[in-house]
Amino acid sequence: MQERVYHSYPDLLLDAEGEDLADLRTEEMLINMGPQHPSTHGVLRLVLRTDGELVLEAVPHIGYLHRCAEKIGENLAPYQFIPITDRLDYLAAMNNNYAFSMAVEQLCGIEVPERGRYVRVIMSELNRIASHLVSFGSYALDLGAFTPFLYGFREREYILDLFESACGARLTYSYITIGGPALDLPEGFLENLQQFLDYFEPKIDEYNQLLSYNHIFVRRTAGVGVISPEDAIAWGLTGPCLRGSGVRWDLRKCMPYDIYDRFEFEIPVGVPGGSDGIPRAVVVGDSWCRYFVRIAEMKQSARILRQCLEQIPDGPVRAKVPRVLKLPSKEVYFEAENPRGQLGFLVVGDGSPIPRRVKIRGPSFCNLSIASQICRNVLVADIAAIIGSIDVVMGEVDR
Amino acid sequence: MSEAAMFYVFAAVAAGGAVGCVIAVSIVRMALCLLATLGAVALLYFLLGADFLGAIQLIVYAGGTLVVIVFGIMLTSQGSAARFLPRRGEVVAGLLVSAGLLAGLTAIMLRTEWPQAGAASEASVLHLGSRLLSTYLVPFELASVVLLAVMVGAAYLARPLAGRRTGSGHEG
Amino acid sequence: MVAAKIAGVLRAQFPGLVLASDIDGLHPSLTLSPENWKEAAAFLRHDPRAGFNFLRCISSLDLYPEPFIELVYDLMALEPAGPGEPWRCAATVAIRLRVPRDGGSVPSVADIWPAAEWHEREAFDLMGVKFEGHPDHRRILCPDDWIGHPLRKDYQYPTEYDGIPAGPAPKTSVPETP
Amino acid sequence: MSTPDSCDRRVFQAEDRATRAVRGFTLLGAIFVLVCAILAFGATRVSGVAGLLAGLLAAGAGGLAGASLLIALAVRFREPLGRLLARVAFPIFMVAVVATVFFAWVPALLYEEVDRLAGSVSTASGEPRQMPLGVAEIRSYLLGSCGVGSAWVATLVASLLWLLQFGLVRDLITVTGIVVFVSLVAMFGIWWERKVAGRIQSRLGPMRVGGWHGWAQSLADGLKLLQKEDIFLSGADRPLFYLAPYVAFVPALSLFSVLPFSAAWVCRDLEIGLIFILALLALGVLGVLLAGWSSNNKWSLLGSMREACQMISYEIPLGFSLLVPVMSVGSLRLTTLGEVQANGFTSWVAFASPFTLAAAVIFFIGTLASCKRAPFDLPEAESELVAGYHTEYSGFRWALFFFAEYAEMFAVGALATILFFGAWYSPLPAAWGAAWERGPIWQRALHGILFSGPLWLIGKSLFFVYLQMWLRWTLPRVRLDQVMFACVQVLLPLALMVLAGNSFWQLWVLPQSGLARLANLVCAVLGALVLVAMLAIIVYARVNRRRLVGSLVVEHLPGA
Amino acid sequence: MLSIGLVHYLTLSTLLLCCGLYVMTIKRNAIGILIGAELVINAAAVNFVVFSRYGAGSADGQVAALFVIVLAAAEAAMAIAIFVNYYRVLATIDADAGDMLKG
Repeated sequence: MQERVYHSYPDLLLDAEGEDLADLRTEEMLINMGPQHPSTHGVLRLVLRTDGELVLEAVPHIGYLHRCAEKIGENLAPYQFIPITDRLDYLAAMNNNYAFSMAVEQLCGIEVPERGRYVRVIMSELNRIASHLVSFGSYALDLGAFTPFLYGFREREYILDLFESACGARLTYSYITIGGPALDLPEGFLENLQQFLDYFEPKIDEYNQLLSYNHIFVRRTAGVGVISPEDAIAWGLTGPCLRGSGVRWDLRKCMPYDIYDRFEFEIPVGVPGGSDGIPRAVVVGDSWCRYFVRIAEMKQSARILRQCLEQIPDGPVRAKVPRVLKLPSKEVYFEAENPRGQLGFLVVGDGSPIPRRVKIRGPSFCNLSIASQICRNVLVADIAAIIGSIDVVMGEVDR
Repeated sequence: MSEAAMFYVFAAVAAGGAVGCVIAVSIVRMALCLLATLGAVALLYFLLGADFLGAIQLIVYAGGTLVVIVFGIMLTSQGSAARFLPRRGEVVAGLLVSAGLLAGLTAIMLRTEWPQAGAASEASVLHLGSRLLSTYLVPFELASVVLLAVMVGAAYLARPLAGRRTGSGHEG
Repeated sequence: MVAAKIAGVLRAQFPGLVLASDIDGLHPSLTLSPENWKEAAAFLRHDPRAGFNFLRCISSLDLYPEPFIELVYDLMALEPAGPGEPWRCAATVAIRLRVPRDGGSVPSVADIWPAAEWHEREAFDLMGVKFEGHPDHRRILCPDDWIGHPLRKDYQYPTEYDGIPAGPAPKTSVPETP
Repeated sequence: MSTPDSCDRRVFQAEDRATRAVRGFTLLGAIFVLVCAILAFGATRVSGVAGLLAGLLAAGAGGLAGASLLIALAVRFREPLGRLLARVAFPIFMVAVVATVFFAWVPALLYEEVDRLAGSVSTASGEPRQMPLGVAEIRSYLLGSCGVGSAWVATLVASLLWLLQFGLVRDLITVTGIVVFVSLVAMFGIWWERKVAGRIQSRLGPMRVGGWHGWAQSLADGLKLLQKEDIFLSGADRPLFYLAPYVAFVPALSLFSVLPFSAAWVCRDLEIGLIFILALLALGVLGVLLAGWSSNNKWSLLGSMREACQMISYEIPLGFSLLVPVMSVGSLRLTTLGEVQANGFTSWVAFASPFTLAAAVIFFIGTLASCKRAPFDLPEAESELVAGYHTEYSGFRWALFFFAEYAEMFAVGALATILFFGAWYSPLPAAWGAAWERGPIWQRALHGILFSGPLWLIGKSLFFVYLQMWLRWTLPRVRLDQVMFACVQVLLPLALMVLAGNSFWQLWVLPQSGLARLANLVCAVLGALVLVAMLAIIVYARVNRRRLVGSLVVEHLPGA
Repeated sequence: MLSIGLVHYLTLSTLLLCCGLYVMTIKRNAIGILIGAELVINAAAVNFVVFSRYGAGSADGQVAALFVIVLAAAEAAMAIAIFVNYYRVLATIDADAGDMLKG
């Protein structure tokens, strides 16, 4: 009984013919959600056409954070563009550096020494955990649970300490540059990393007890904002949004780049409820799946990190790269698996040190494009749940 | 003597609320004035020794009915559609009728010889309850039936009209 | 050589469609003619021999001083490889279209790959390519009253916007690297 | 170019906030003094609720007047005042708490003394004497039979006692106590909530202001809020916008006027006290509704609509669950409802039968909704509606909403205690302390502390407040349709079943029967087990926090 | 004049009645009309209580006033439901707009 009514809540609003049964029958209202709103992370602006509490449609308006990153890329040498990539997805700056430098390395045919590759993987996986922690915490905040937010930031703090010990920065690192990381790892970094992993992995189960399997949380997210696998692929979703819809697609596994083929890890995907502890109300592709894929990915990242700790060799970290790097007049399109999806760089060289064109494919940009599709006939409260589960970073959407 | 003072204060509030309802243009302010009147009347009940009645007036009227009214206002009057100005003819007619009624009733009231203040009634809650369940049992039950009918009717009326669709949000 | 296979299929299907092909580069791509791009896109999306169901990105390149803007559609074909297995990438290919810089337009493929909707809006906003039949053909990143298309090589930097003065136009010289 | 300029002018060339605040608060104080005078005139010698309300408003206005004048001074000299606070205010704070606890209790004893005195005087002088006695009579009595030595002491005491025999004086004393107590409760509640939240989130919470664990944080916040600019929206409905906070605050304050803190300590012990409290709880909604409407802000409007839905629907199960103890005790008078639970833990109403226990749970859930506490804090859901109905409020008016919320939190906690959990009695059977009840005044004071009295009630109520905070910082927020579902399809039928079941219990299972006693015992043991389990969890978590929280946290964060 | 009698209360209730009547006549907002009706009902309830207080001295007047309050609440709920429906059909709450027979 409760199952049915809770789970198919739109029945309270729409009956079989899609007829409105909402008892809040005001005339339709246009509401500006954002650009300054607690639950539109950053400066996303949604124009909601609501009918009382019922949102008939939500139209996203972006561009409030547009900084012409691509135009800047056409005027800077790749070295100098690295700090700009920090500012794309500012929660996963390491991954951005990683993707861009790999694109340029492919273009110029630069070989990175072994240790450098491992350092890059360690950094990007750590940053993946940090980014997922932020999205976990802020998603809980969107749903009105304040405490997980601070837990997530507490854990992230240690990762930032690690990063700070490595490169001195806590948010925009510019640590991984073309030809490998700028510096070798400091003394005791790996020991601290070991200690952090030992501390962190039990925490994930704690999060599940606290939030993931919480009855209210499941009721708020399960069956809300469902994206079918076909839609997910057609709208070009990547990352947890794509995997949440049950598509087992992860560049690190399916088109392995760098040294990711050396690690073994699973690709967590959204699974229907009822099986192995997943709440029964869960539908593949709903907000809960997208959220839970992130939680599971943190475990996998921890696995990869442990393997890195075993395998990482000694030696130089950075390849010899000329100070003024002449880009050959070729073009390359490279995608890397970022916390929020596939971050792609199209770099076109013309023999000069300045690339002729740098095109950035931000995963959040593509993931957000489906928002207007799934924010229909939901309640105002669900908007926060859906947008939070898509987990956009506006720095990357607006570039 | 101070009871007189209390009466004048509360009565002034009640009358002020009523007059406010008359002169207020915004419907929400009318509701607020109604709140003032209801509260003052409840206080007058307390003054009259009808504590239970006063509390019930506060719960049912101020806490329930008035909230429903304000809710209805919010549902039905978006933006500036809340105010309609009456026509002059209506104003004149209404003034005539109600002023005439006021005059007539006052005249009658002043003519009549009313009994002076009798003994205070021993209207305890127990007393009220016993009366409700003995003498007034039939109207009591009838009232419950009426309430049931109202619930059903309100639920029936509040459902949307058949075939009405709001906006293009539903398509696709 | 996936790109070669696709090129063959396309040549067979649409004679005169494939203008050029760069098979063995870092970025294997086919250059198609914009005329019947719509049909070609539908073919690439739905035909079992191609089956490119995933549009990764639409990049727009300004070929200044040549009077062309090049659109690069990066396509990928995803297919499931059995339960519990990771999906496979059957093929990737990049499609190039050459559009005249001034007043050039291509048919929109937003109905074939919904992902193209925002990419095309971005290409229009920053590079000034028109897309016929686009469901919502507006600027996406710049304000609606913005003048010019910033990513063009000959873009004139504005000196003020809505009364807010902007600084001098940045110099586009080759800076020293650290 | 004009807009930013004018903005700058408005911001930078505005008059100094402090002077504005001083002027405003002095004016406010004057107004309050006026109101106080009028109402005090009205309140003389009117029995019943009307007199009570008038007296309440009078004393409230008086207190507010004093407060505003004080604040005006404080704002003027806030630097030295801040330093002073930081030094001596903690003792003042503790003294104030204790004083408030005994504020109306000691007077109650004094009243008894005075009445006894009057009786003895009348008996002494033969013919029955009418109150009020004159100062001279009391003085002579004191000098005579009480053996007070010096004459001027006798005069002093006599004149004080003479004051205490007037109802208005007693009302004023009590009501001032209530006002002080409510403001203390609100400030303490805000500070405590922040500490609780901090501990739950392995933080420390406020630590700076006032030295010991930032105890003066609320005072500082209050001072800050009081001197903040009172922003007014040009689009808002001015009178409603200004009125709404008071409409929300006054009922919350008036709640305490009928709330008994012990059998002796109740401002007005109404025959219909329970219904009166329900009425005041229901009145608070209108303030929220008006606030949301008059802000002319769509988020506020949505928030107040949610509030309306929620309150209207949750009052019903709330009322039903309140009827259960009323049915088993057979009275609406709060003191009567409390006094039946005098005989220790097992005599508490909640443990009388399974139905009363269920009613207590339903009541607690209903109060969560009616106080807008998480997980039912939809009207002010900050992640959906920016801040809900008080999005547009600032400074003092915003603070009023929070005073109202915390006062209501405490009030419903006290109500739950009085109705279900052995009102102002300790879990010990009252019989043990019966000997002290009639002893000299110090024994009575001790009895009041150990066996029955305000401290027990306040402690238990604070426990329920703590439960509310615990839930708030643990649970996510539910959705509107889920709130409605939980009320209409879960709580309401449950409450009805409990009501029916309890009536059958009253009719057939006589309270004397063995079955009733068994049920009583089982429920009491259940409650005791829950309490013990909580304590055990606390101790366990405290002991091996290194393992639970993780060594990194314990080393890095002192709060964990 | 300081002793409050029946007449004082009756004056008040008469005033309430006439104000309510006037509101009902001039307000075009349907809910305004409802508010006027509430005023009238209050006047009636006050009269009940006052007469029983000063007249018979029994509680019957209070019982009657209780019934009045209950019925007023029912009437208000019904009226609001009707007005919301009315507003849905006519997209206005102006009582003068409801002059057609088919909603």
